[in-house]
Amino acid sequence: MAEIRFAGYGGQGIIRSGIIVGKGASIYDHKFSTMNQAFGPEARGGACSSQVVLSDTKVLYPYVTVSDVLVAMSQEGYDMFEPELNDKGILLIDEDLVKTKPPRGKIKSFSIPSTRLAEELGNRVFANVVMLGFFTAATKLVSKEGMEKAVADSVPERFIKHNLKAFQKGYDYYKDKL
Amino acid sequence: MRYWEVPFGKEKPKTPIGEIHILKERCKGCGFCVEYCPKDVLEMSDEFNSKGYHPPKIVNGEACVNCGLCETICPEFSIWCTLKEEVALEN
Amino acid sequence: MNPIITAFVNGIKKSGLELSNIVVVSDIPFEPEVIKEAGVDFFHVTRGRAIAFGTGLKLGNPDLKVVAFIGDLMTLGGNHLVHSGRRNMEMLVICVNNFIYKEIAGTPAPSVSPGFSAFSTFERPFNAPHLANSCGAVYTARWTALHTNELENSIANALDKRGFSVIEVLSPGPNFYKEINQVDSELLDFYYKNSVTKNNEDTRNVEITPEEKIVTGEFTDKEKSPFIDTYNAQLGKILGDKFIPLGGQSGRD
Amino acid sequence: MEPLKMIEKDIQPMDVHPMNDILRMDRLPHIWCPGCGIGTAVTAFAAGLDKANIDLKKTCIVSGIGCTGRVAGYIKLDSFHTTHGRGIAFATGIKVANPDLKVIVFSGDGDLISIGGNHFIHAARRNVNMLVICINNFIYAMTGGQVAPTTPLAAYATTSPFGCVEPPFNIPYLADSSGAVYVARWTALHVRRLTNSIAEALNKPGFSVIEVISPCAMYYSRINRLGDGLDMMKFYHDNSEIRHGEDTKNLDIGFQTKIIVGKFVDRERPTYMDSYNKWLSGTKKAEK
Amino acid sequence: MKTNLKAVLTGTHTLSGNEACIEGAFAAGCLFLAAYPIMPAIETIERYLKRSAEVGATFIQMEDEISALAAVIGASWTGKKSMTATSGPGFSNMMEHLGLGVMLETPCVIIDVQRTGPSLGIPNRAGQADMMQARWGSHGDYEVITLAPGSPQEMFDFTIKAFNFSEKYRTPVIVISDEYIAHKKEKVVIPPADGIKITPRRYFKGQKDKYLPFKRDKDFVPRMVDIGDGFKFHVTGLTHDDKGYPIMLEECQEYNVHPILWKIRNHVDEIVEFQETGTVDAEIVIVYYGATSEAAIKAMKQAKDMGIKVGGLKLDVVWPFPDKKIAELAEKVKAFVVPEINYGQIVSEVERCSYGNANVIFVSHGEKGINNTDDIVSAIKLALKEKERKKGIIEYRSQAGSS
Amino acid sequence: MKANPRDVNTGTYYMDGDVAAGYGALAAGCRFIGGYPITPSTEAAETFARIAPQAGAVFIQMEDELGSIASVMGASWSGVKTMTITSGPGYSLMMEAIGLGAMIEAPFVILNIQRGGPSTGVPTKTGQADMMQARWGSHGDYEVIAIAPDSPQELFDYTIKAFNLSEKYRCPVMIMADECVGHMSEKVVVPPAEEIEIEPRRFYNGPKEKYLPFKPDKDLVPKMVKAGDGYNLYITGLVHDEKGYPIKNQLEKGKRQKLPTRRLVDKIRLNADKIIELTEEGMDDAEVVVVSYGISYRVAIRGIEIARGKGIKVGNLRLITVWPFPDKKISELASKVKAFVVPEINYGQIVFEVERCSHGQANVVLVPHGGAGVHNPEDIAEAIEYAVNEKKKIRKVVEWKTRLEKFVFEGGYKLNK
Repeated sequence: MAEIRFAGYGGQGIIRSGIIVGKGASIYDHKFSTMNQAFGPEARGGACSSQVVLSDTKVLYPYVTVSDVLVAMSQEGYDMFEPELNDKGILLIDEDLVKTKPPRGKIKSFSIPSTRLAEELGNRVFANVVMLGFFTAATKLVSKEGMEKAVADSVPERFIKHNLKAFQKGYDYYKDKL
Repeated sequence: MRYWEVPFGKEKPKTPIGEIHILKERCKGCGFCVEYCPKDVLEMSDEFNSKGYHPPKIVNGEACVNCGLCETICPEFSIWCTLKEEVALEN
Repeated sequence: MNPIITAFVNGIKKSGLELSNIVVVSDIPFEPEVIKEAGVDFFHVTRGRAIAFGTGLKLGNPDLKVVAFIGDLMTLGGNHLVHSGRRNMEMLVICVNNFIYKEIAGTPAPSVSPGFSAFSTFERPFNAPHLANSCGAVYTARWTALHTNELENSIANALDKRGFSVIEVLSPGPNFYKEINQVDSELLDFYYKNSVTKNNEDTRNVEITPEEKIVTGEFTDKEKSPFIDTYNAQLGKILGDKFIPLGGQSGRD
Repeated sequence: MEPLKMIEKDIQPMDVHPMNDILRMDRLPHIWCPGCGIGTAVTAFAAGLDKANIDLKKTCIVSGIGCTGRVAGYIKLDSFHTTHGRGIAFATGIKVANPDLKVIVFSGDGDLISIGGNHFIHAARRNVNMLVICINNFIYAMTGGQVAPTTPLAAYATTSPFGCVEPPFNIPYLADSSGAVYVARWTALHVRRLTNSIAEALNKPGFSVIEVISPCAMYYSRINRLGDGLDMMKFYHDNSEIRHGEDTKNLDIGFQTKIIVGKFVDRERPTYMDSYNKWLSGTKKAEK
Repeated sequence: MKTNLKAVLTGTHTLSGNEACIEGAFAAGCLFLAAYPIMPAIETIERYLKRSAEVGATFIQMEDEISALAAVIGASWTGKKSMTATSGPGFSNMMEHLGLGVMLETPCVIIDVQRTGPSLGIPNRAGQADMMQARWGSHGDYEVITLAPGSPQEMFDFTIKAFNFSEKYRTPVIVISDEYIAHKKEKVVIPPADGIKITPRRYFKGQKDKYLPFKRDKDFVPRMVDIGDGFKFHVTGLTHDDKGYPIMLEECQEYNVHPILWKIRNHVDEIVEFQETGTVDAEIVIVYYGATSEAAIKAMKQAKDMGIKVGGLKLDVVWPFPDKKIAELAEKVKAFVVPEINYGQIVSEVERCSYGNANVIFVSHGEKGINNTDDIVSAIKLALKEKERKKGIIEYRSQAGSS
Repeated sequence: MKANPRDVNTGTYYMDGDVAAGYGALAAGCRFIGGYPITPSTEAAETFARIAPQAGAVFIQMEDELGSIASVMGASWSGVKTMTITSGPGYSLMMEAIGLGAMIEAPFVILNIQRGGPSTGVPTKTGQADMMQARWGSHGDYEVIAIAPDSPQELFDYTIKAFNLSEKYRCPVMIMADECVGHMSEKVVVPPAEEIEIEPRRFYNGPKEKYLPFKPDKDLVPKMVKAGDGYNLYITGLVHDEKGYPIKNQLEKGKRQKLPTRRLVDKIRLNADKIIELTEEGMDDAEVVVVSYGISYRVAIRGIEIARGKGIKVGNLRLITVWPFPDKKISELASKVKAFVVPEINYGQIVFEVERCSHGQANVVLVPHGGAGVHNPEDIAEAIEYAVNEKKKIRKVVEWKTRLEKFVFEGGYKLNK
């Protein structure tokens, strides 16, 4: 069982990321997952978060209490949700957008310039998919195949190629770095 | 002379020079100011603000004539100009 | 019986449509006997919602011919009227205008009892044909309840049209809480005598003012694709064979 | 849970924006997306208020729900953010109860014309003295891009996934035919003219309507693949034409067609309070 | 605070309930009415129009009830006491704005003249089936104050009370009458203006820049200012902080909405009003309100004549409900008899508050308008016969209807 | 009757509750939705708009909620299954028309994805404060059925059930989901059409001239026909007799006649046992029973786990149908247990019904939450612990002081410096 939190701004694909992870786990990895979202009235720029609970059995309580993984794509999101991160959890951040506090407990922290990488790929909207590739490689909670299928399944057909490329870029970034 | 207090041509026409102020943190990088500045004073920068947008930067500051279009067209209230000085036009 | 209803029943007969296909939605209660005689289906709904209710009937079964009677002259239901006009929802709206003319003419009355008008005494009412025309109605007309023959023809014509049609009928008396068969015959006579028929007049010029005679006539008569046609065409274009068009029996169980 | 930190935004000391007195700077940044024209319209409005030379103390602004519905919250007047579509009704109450006030309704197309359509046409009919600024971005943006009564035919929206099947409203025509005394339309690009128009309308007795065509960069233009806010602005630049006094029935807007802007109607009609007072004095005489 | 002398028709008059209601409103200082005409509340508008010129009050007939209440809330913020009058269907249309009134904490008064429902029902026949709607009709959590007058005189008195409550607690107050009282003409005594107690609006008197529209006093009621006084305040129907700025967080929802309930719940004892007759040694207590009062009082008399120990509890304020009083009585009496012109609304509240200590007998709808005295007497007899503690409401079904 | 394969998009999806409801509606045979966008329910409308045209169904976005619901009732009488989709404020606007629906006995479904209230409240976050409104929101006496699903899968399943119930009892059926469920994504299995049971409309089959639109069958529900089939219908929102004619005239003549509106409440009250659906667990030796519905049920599970960990015997009762309320069941439990704990995302609505039905035999503890979030399970656990230890009979609903309340009002929390 794992509890995952994505946090950032509206427009960064935070909720879509949650859906893709949930879908990868429950449809393609045949586990159980529940995805919840919280967003403000703004379409863009408001605080936004999504939470995924992964489990081998049916998820009853659908919320994150102590997160095992925190993916922060904004300073605000990091500040708000860092305290609820498990002492042994994993922290993933966009290094251009988040400045971290000194490490706490046995938290493993990884950073990636996901927005910048996405811009290199042509459009910043791929930032979340780059992050998802990074997430998949770093946490191994969901299989790479499952995630790729979920990504392909969640975006318009004409963008599948770009998204898979972005996913791979994030995945490779982790592998190359470590 | 009833029509002009000052003889015509004695006082040189003046042109205002403006100073642009940008609140980078408020900017959402829409690019309106850059596009519609009549004097091409502004350009988008490469730096990120904390929300991940690229705010504009001043590249041709001395060309600003304090027309205020950037101020009016900015949807974020994050840019405005003030009058720095007025200089006489060279012939 | 109320002359409007008589004209309506006769108008249907003139149009030659099948009675069972006609559904009347109204926010004024009709006498059951009238409906029985007319041989149509009748729904009496909450005030102002006749057009919206009719929209549902029409889209639920596009083969129906829907007629909406509005007793409150677009007060509560004004929004449904303008939007249905915009959509060009295929429907005939008979708008019973019950405002009290004398009061508009400037005689202040502290109380407007018993026939409370749909508007305050000092407010001018809508230029209903113009409003309907401007939001897209394909047919507009105005008659007084005493123009029985004209009204009958008008109703028959409007029932033949495909699209949103509005007929304003001036008839003092009925409003949402009074029975439609109560009519102030003296006022009705006054209306009739003070009216002048100008067919095809620009709807801008048919506002009812105290100074001028009431303009009656058929004002608008144009062709425009009705909602269901537009819907079928657009979705057919995009979806192709996958689309099951509305209308006929194809979409129904 | 840490108290406070999540709520208080750190407001940094800053230079003073020239509109500091008219805008609630403590609430910025606002909620609108990058490339949205509402902010531009608000700037024009603030400039117009300044220009109109009216008593700001006696001025209040009412908004409904939606993206544009948030405008009231950013303007430093007595400001009301009410329920969906009821801005005009709310404002009517204010104006009639205290005719000394200047009332402005600032809201969006869905709010004013769809759910509030009835109040719109009735307030125009009554000629209640107020200024209505209607931002038209062709879509419901706050709820995520649903079809609006202003969405052009065949344009896409989330609730018309196969193209819009309803012809849109021509807002100036609707306002005109219901009785508005001042009707104008500008795009978010025409900031100067919009400012002047707002200043003029604020001093006009009666029901005035100004429609502002504004880009919705996140929903309308994205669903219809029209680029970002800047591209929409460029489109306005190339495709809008100023025709003052044009007959309002010719002002339909199709999907990416020419937009006619200008001041179309400017006439005199007795306002609601005029008729009311006339009637009231008549009643008093009748009693004597 | 003194009332406008012209507004108070001091003296003894014969007025219908609707007319008395408007007189009460004028006496309370009401200066604005926005409404849409509907049976059987029309006479309120007519009376208002007739008297508005001399009182100096404003009236507007809106296009529907939705806008009527919106206009009333708007007008209230200009500093004028405002009201609207309607009946069932119109009241249903107002439900969204009842919520807005609560959220903006706007003092205003809604007169609901109940008719037979549901939907259009019977427009010229009494009903009491909007009672629960008054409490629960809008979405979200809120508390309202609802008064149920039982005669034209009470219509007058309670309307004044309603305005006072609304100013005191900054909340919409509902006066829920019905067609029977609205049209019944009776003697109404209007006291001199200085004999009428008026609660003034709670204005903020501090520095302009320190004003927060939703900062609460100790009793959780915030202070108001008028539009145009230069305070430049912002209010919103969204969940907001003291400044009136929206904040979409759980904490703010608690901070904002909970006190809106508390300001009523904490003052229930001050708000709740009822009239007790002979409850000291009663075995059976009739709980009644509004139009049923007449029949209930008659039935009480008849039963007493038969030697039954019967008392009466008339609810003047229906919401908040007098939980404590009912619970207290339940421990003493055998049963409650609740006559209502509906199929069971307030009776379920009585059932709730009696905690199984007393049986609850419900007398539903009579056939000709209001409840029948005979039915109530028979129900009292039934209550006496019933020795067992029954769980749930026992319904006394009128026998007369089957003829 | 089985579902039409054309309507059922069989497969396994990962979707949110709103979308599942859209799929469910089509699978149930819904042919018309009139709606108006409102957060957080729009996704359901969008879904239906996307999938409907391929099945011959239509979505129309009306000008407002008043129009939506009126059109839905019209469509219902034209012979098709219909639904509307809304949230709190829109739901309030529909109140007048719900009365009309009850009166003209039009079967239709309302999907209400509840959000934080009152008024505009918190549009993007959850609430459960429309529960009493569902029952009491319109004027006059009527009864409705309301269902509270707790997951996207249930939103699919119970949307179908809602349609079935509405056809069976010819009354408005409300699906009272909340934002949490509406925006929660989970695996949803859409079964093949032949596994979906559909209640057909109760059409009248007799001779035309003998048809009475409001003549009830044995179960008090009348049979329907379609408008436009030549029955010369007279349907009114006024109180009417079996023919559908307004009853006003007969009353004026002074005849003492029973009002036919009685049947509108009786048809639900007398069939309540057939309608009510509950799940219970751990009741055998329970000392305290947690009564919950919708998302609160899933939150309560964690609270119950914590309490059970402390050795407390807790039963779990979930109301799937909230209205009609299970009076008997609560009353029966009240005589066996010490107390009820009711967590709901409001400041007390259904808890008063529990209090009413417990007839003073068990204490009732409310764990409130104002909305815009869900309970902290610790609160529920503590409330359970308190309830089991409370010896006194308390003659009122005990409002449990939650951590959130303490934090906001006692913890020095300030929104404005």
